[in-house]
Amino acid sequence: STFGDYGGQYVPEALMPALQELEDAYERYVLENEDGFMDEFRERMHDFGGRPTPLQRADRLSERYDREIYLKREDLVHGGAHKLNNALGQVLLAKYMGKERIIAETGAGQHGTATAMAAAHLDMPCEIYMGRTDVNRQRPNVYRMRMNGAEVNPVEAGSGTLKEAINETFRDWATTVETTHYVIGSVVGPHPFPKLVRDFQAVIGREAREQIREKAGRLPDSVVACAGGGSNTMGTFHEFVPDCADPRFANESSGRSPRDEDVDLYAVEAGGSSLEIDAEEGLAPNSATLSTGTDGVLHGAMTKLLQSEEGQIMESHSVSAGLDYAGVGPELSYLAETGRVTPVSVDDEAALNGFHRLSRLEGIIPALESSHALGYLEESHDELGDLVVVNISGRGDKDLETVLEETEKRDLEAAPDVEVFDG
Amino acid sequence: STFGDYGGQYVPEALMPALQELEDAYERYVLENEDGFMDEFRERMHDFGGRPTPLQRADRLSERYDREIYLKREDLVHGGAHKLNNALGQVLLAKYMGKERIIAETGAGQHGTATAMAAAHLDMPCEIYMGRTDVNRQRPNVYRMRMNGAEVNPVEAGSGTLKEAINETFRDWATTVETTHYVIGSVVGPHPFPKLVRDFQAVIGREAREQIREKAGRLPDSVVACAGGGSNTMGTFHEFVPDCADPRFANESSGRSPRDEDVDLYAVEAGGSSLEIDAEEGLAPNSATLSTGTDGVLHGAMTKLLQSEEGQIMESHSVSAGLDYAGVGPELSYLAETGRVTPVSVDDEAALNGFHRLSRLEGIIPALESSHALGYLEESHDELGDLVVVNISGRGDKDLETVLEETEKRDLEAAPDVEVFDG
Amino acid sequence: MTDDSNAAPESDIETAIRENDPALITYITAGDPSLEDTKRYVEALDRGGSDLIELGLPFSEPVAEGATIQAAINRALDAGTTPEGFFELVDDLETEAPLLVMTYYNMILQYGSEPDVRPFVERAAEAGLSGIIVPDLPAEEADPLREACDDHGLDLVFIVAPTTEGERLETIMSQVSGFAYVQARLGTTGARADVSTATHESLERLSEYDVPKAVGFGVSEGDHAAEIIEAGADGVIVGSALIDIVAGSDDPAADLEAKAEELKRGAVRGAESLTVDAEDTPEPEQP
Amino acid sequence: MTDDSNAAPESDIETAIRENDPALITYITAGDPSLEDTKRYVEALDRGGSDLIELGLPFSEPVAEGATIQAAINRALDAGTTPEGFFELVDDLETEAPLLVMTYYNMILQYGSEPDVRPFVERAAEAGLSGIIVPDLPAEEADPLREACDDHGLDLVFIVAPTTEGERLETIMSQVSGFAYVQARLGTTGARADVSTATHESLERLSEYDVPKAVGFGVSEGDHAAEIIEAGADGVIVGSALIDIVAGSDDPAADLEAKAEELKRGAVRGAESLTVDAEDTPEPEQP
Repeated sequence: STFGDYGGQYVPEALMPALQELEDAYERYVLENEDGFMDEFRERMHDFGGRPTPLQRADRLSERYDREIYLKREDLVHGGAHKLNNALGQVLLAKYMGKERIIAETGAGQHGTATAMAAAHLDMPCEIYMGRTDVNRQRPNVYRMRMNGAEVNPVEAGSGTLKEAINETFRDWATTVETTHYVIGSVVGPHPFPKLVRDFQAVIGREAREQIREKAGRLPDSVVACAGGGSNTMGTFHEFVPDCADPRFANESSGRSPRDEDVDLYAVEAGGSSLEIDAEEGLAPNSATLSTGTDGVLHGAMTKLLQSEEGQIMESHSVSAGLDYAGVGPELSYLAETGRVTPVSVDDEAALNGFHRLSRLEGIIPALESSHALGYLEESHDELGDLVVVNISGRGDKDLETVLEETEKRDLEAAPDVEVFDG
Repeated sequence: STFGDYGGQYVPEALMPALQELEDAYERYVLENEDGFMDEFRERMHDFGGRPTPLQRADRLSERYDREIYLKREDLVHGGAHKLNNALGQVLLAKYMGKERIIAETGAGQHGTATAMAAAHLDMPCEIYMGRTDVNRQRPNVYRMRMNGAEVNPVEAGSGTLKEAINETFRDWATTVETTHYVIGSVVGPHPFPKLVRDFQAVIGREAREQIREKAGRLPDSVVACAGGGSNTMGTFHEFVPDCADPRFANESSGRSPRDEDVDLYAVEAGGSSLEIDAEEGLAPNSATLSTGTDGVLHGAMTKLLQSEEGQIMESHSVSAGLDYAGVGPELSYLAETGRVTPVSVDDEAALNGFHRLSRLEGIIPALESSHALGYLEESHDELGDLVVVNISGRGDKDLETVLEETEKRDLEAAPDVEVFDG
Repeated sequence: MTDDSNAAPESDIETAIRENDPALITYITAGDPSLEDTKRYVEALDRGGSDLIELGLPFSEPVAEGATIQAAINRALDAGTTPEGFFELVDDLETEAPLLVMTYYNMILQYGSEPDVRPFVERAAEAGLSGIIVPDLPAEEADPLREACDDHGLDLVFIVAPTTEGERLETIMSQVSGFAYVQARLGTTGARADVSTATHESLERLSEYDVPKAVGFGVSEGDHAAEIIEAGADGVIVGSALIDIVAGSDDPAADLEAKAEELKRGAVRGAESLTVDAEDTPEPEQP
Repeated sequence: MTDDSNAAPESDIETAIRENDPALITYITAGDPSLEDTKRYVEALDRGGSDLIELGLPFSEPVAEGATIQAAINRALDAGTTPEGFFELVDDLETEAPLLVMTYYNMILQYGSEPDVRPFVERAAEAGLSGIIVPDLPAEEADPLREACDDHGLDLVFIVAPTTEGERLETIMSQVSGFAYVQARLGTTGARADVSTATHESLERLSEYDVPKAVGFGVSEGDHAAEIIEAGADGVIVGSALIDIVAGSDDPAADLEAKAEELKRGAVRGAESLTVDAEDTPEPEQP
């Protein structure tokens, strides 16, 4: 397997040659910068994507928690989230590979919109699969994709959310694999996707590590990121993974030696309404896969899953559609299993409070995904040391309606009075 | 007056001392960087606001128009538009001045959201006035402001749009002027606002001028920006104004001498449905103030206006709420009158096509405001020379619903098939 | 004519205030709900004891007005009130009290074929108006209009706000023409339930200047008028309270006349109380 | 047992195909709409002439299936079908045709208390299953399951896709166990109106390998079966066309039996046509 016991390539035979082709392209273009691929990728992420993103000292959070809190501002990437880092990388790679068409799945719509933007930018035909339920509840993202010229294919099967959209995209790919590249949206799926996506996203942590050294003069005590599939998580963590005494990780990346500074890594999962699972109904009222899942195979990889004892994948839940996935990247499963990454979770309410707190205290409306990291910061800042980096993986404009609805149902400590919101 | 025949301070007596105080603060903090004000402003715009924004070569537009087209990406500023440049500057200035409260008007909501973000970031109580009609049609922006902790006060008077919101904010200010700063959202209003706002926005052109030199090795032949009140326009143009042979402008800025390279400046106004005016009804089916307006006094300044022969201000119109204003910044009136800036306009349809074209060709969904600049590029690129900079003043997420509605009504050359948009 | 108001002969307006001290200055918006009605209302106010009457010429962006006068202006504009109609109304009016026009600067600028203040002032003088008040024209921008007014014998009345202090106060007071319009409080026009402390402070600040002072913004009742006169003003200005009558009364003319009488009585009461105080105590104290 | 399928003794499955060439392999989803029904349907397919029957053990994420089988799987899951229920069904079944289980890898891994393939394979052998097909398990990941199958005498059937070429084809063909499941076209399972050219190309590519080849993905009619056999296959695999009957027929058992007969007849017709061709022309040409 790719990462300890995790990873692998559990896909239909028809896709195996494409994965081999992709692995070859990954090694040549991404790892070895053949034809200047990575140079072009970085230049486009700069000029088109708006990189580097700032690492901002959060003045009022720092005061609140009596320690230095820095925010990595991935909400400022073109499209409003870190998702473009990966989408642009993969669409560009597909172009280098001579592919003629792009497909992708999307749940909340963030990966779909990022892929549609990247495909428009690079002049590649693009189709996005999206569950019917998600199409109906994420209308603005559907519009954005269509405005960018992408086709959006609603998936009617099952509960009509991310899982079904992924299944359907695999089906398209199994049919069109010779001419089409499937832009997987997170560090999931069969090898080499988890590494490929991680490497495109690793710019987050690479920038943050340099920036915190410049601003604070040292590495942080902890890095906190939310985790659904885990692309912002791995993107943020990757460069920090070797920052520990354990030689297994110290040498993980190219040419690294053990480091003096220990950086703790916290992956904050969606605790939903409860960490308990309804095995009868096959429902997990959370998406805390690393915290509560068990090993299994889903969407091409061995990883931790929310599944029944018999192996059926559960319907997961989170107030944040972008975290609402029953699997997680295999590398995160490995890093959690080995103790390098600490999986934690906060519930919907803590995330909503995190959303409101950042909006009111710092003037940044975070994605509900990122709000989980902020919820954890509130609950457990005492354990995070004196210098903390939190990844704000995306902006929350897309979540306004959801947050309003969910806030109205609750008595939230950090929320404004939403009864007057209609003006 | 401040700019040739334009500008001045036509406000109630009660506000005059506040304007003098503001002028004093402007000179000390902004012009002379007292207490490191400008350093702090620039640092916050970097870390919080995401500056500098890229100047991106638009590959497919360059191909389409057979010349080099560069886009200044103000859509990537925190909040999604150039508006934060000014809002953060003024809220910070208010803090330096010891003010305790912020008020602002907003039309489409862009300035209101930017001010609310800045006020949250800098811990200042904030109230936003917004016309009832705008409140109802720009709900998401109302939510964003409230999420940032601002009060939103709907203004019931008149047609319930920007003009009424400005009137009402002046009324608040006339009451609370001793403790409150009014963050005017564009290069309009009484002196020193037009200069103050321009100087905060001038970072757009300052960056763009450096960036185009770096990327293209020379200054552009033309710079194109949309113009409503004119804050993105003046922000983009200001640094380029001296780039001409006319010594009146060559020495306009501090210590500048006449320059070798001539840069043409195009202010693209909203032509609406027609440039003709219905004097009977007091309606202008456009907002092309520079192109069709006459001199008069509105909201504190002598400038060009859409007004009846008797001096009543007209209801203006544009598909883009952010351009829908019967006045324009007095400095733009001056620059247009003197020929330094060429005022042009495109109609709603050209703007909608511009919106769709950039979305599909470049993977950037522009604000409907900015789409006017793109509409002009399409219509008149032959006159713009070989190297053109277009300011993308903001992103178009806020405009999706409007664009869909307006696209359904028309047969637009650049639009995707919107009948299938619901998925 | 009023280049130096302290030395120059008194204008109609100054005379009207000084001779009728305590003076009542009333305001209504012309054209609300029609110019014909306005004519009757102005005559009623005149009968009721107004010593000076301000007539509002409606402008679409009345930033200095509160909700009441905004609504009146909207009604007047909806009724099609134009500057020419306004002047024709003034042409027709024969009141004991001198008349002023209160309007925004753009209305003055746009009268005539080019943006220029002179055609308006000429027409105003021709119609028999005695002065002009422009709520959005501070002294710093007033030179062209002041010169035109001087040339045609009209007073240009300036507002003194609670925030007007120091050098600016000196400058404005040196240019007073007709009377100093003392803004009772920060904010916009509109009837209030009390007289603000800002009024007392402003009158205190102005006490050293020997010019007529009239207080407006928020005055709605006879008792307010009394209190303001007692505080040292030479006149009170009432607007929104009259607009409320125009908009809400079954017989506006009669009620306007009665209201003017109430206000005038209040003002006189305030003046008498001052006289009593002055008789009681050799050193009159400002309350 | 099938470490080297070319040398080792033939398995039940290989025998069933070779002896019945042209063989008919049928598929239905267990538990659709109930395990009791499945029992009757399997028996009908057996009676209708199936030479090998694949039973689908439903998994919630069937990425290799088209809409028809997805729906069948959902019905089966909604009916509460579990692996244990599945095995009990197999325990009960007595068919002439050997049975295979077709399921996804996670179902195999999770059977038993720890993620491990062996408990599933043991139970499958105990229930009398002859083999396993796993659509999401390529050869590269198959070692643990292949070893377990070998230990228990079960065939692990691999799919050969239109994209399977070169070294990978060699590797897979060297590991063929039971038969080579030739995927007729790219895409997912599901009845199609024609036989793709990819089928002909795949059979051509495989012609040098002396292993039983059965073609699936899109076969729905007797004529397809004929064409496929004529193209050189040893068997045809039909699934979605049968699911359509399960879902839509008034008497599924009878219709399934009839459909199996039609398909078998088609296959035989194809084989006969091949023989005729061979008699007519000394050098048989692949169509």
